[in-house]
Amino acid sequence: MKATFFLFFMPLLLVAAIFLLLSKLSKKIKIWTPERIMIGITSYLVLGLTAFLYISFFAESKIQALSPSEMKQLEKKLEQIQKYDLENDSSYLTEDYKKKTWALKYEGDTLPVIVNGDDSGSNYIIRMRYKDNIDSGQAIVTYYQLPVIIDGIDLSDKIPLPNVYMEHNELFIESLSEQQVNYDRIKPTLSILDFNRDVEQEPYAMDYPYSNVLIIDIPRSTVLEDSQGLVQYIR
Amino acid sequence: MQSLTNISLKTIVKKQVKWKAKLYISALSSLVILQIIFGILLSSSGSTSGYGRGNLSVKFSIYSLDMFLIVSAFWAFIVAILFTTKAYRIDDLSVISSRTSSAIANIFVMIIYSFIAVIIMISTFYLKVLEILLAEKQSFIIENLFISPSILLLCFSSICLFGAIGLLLGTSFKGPTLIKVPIILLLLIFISLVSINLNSLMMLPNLIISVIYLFVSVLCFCLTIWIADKSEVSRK
Amino acid sequence: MNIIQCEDLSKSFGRRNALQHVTCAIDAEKIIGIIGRNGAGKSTILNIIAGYIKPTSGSCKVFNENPFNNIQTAANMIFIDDRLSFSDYLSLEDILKFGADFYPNWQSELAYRMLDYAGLDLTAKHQQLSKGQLATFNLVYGLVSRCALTILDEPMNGMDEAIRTDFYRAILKEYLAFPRTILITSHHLQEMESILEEILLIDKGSVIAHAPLDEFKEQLISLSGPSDALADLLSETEVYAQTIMAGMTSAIVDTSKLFVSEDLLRSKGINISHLTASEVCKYLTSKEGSDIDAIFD
Amino acid sequence: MHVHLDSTTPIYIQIAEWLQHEIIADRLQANEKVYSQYQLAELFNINPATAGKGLTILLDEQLLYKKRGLGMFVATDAKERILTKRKNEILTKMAQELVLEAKRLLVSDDELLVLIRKTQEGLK
Repeated sequence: MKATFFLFFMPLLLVAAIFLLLSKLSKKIKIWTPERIMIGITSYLVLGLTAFLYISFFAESKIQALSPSEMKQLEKKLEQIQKYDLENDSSYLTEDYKKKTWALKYEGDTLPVIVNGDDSGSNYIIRMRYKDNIDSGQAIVTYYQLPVIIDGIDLSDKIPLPNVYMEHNELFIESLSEQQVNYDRIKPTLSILDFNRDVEQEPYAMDYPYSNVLIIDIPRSTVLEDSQGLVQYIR
Repeated sequence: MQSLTNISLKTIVKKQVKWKAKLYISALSSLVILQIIFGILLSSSGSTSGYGRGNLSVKFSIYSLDMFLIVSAFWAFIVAILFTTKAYRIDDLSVISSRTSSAIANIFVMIIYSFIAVIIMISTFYLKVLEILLAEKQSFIIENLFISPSILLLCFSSICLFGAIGLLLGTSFKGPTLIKVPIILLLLIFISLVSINLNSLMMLPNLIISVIYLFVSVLCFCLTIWIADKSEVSRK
Repeated sequence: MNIIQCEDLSKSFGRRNALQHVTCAIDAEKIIGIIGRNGAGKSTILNIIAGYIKPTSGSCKVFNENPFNNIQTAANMIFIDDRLSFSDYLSLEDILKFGADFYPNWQSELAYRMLDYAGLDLTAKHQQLSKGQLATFNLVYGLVSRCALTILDEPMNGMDEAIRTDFYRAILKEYLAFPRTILITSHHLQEMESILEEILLIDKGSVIAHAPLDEFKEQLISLSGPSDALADLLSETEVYAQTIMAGMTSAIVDTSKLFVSEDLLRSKGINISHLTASEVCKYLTSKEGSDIDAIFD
Repeated sequence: MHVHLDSTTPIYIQIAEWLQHEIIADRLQANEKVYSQYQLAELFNINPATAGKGLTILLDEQLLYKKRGLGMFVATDAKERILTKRKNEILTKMAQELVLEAKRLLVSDDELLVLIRKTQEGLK
């Protein structure tokens, strides 16, 4: 749609605008001598240069886009993580990724887990792990945020945390309502070209499933009741 | 008998370029205004792309050079056609000139103006960036502040190409019918060929695209001179 | 030396023949009046000489070269008519600088003096001038460029009487100061007659006459006298026009075909009078038997 | 003096006549340099070629003579020759016209002679 718009509608609009403008300009000729126009254009260019200098000196953007080589590295790392996960090895979840911990209390030996979410909680990877040094009747839920890179931007901080709580002796995991994040990207290239080339080249956006991981640590005595089948065991 | 003045084509073209570059300047001021209207005021962003990821939806507003280039290219096309219209052509007759010298001078002016148009384009781009920066302090990402030379060359060659097509079209309209028809057909074939192969064209590296554009521009320029050489003056 | 040489020159626009088999040669450094009715082909031949249009057939040589789209012709030729135009951005003063930059023989000082004399405001824009002012400015532009071939197409159009006389004198003085070939067309042959050396009369796309002014004028002669005395005489020569009124006939006849001495005519009571150049033009170009009186008969 | 453009007399003849007039009136002395064709052109606002033609007439009649590179000069006997010529040509021509006109007006020969006498006396 966008391409059609650009190719057909914009030219017409442009042509009309340019003609209108040129005819208007030729009538106002008395004020606008070539010298004055030249001064006008030069000052406009100087203005642009000033803007450029201002941006390059004073505007350190807080958000940095990752370079392709950095992305490659990250990708490798995430692939490894996937491997660990498949082998049910939790050792990849280091302190670096830890975002939040919930300590929850429950009664009895069973802990039903209910995941609420708009699309049945598929936002999260939920893993269960037995731990020896936990008192019975206590569960520790830890949220790990692995890197989320979209279009070279690390969005790990922007992903909303789930809501984890106990009610009626059941563990509820709820994802928060959808969150919208807007970014203005300054990209001094031609996006028509980039867009077309991206179709065949490897995707720039890294959409990786293993990024939001919830670990439920429970004592060995407890049985985790998972009626939705979303929770997997992990060492 | 007094001796006749001997003036080379080169001298005349130089003088014509000098005066035309100055006298056609309103074309450039129109570009500035167009860039401000279309680039800064009208467009919120060049393009947007959205990603949904679970309960996070990300919207990227991408500010690229596209809009600025499209405006410049169309501007070049129309300005080039205007250069070949009656008002400008008749002005040429008031001084030493031939249609050939006028056509060559127009081509040079078009090339100079294309170059300035690129600078105006960049200038507008940075002004736009500044505007975003002042408006949205938090959420903007500068991927790269410097425009790569290959992109600059591509912009220049695109503007040049549109200008060249405009000049060729405008000149062939005034040329002999015998030439007019095939040239317009040729242009149509060229445009349709390009639009069919647009995708594969865009896959080429910037530099190659630029070279192709410049090559076609030069071809158009040569045809323009050739037609101008054969054209009569029509003052109707 | 001929600076313009046309041989069998024809030009047609579509089906209309603007020029038909014109052969003529124009000498250097003469002031030549190109006379013809509207649509006779004056502009066409001037446009060919200026190199603006291409003849359909035949050849035209200006300065021994084909003028069409020729930069050498352009460098030595200036074509002044009421369609001369300049960029909207140029004031008259700028235009003078503009011209000076191109024409090597440009007379800047003279241009300023002439414009001052004509009372033109140098800061004015060309397209803001009135018709007469425009013509004045264009003529000045054409004169001070001092091109070897100066073509003035209706240069005095719209000028008022007083300034017209001044500028004919200006043309003559500029010509004396810097002899060049000047081709002038005008509807007012009468007032420019004295400065012309030759006349080139064009009618219906052909050159009818090309002669020094005096010879041209002597081509035709007006005879008037008693009808019976003239009748015999007229039957022997070519008569261009004739009016009979109350037994008196006056007729315009071709001088070259009149083989009777003036004395003899006078003794028969026939009066001989010379014609003005514009009268000669009128009779040479009028159609057979065409007469405004005929319409009212 | 002005050249009368509307007059039916050709301009170059008017120029020649004017020069003769100047010689008769002693404004141009014998052996004096005459105006060049360019001076005449400027003086009378006429084409120099036309002026040249006027000079050529006088040259042909040997009223003027040419000095190479210096211009034209009045012949020594120019004035007398002009006067004689005028008597011969112009007066004859005028007399011719006078007689013709008299004929048209049905004036008898005697009446005409009386008229001439009278005019002569009146001018004295």
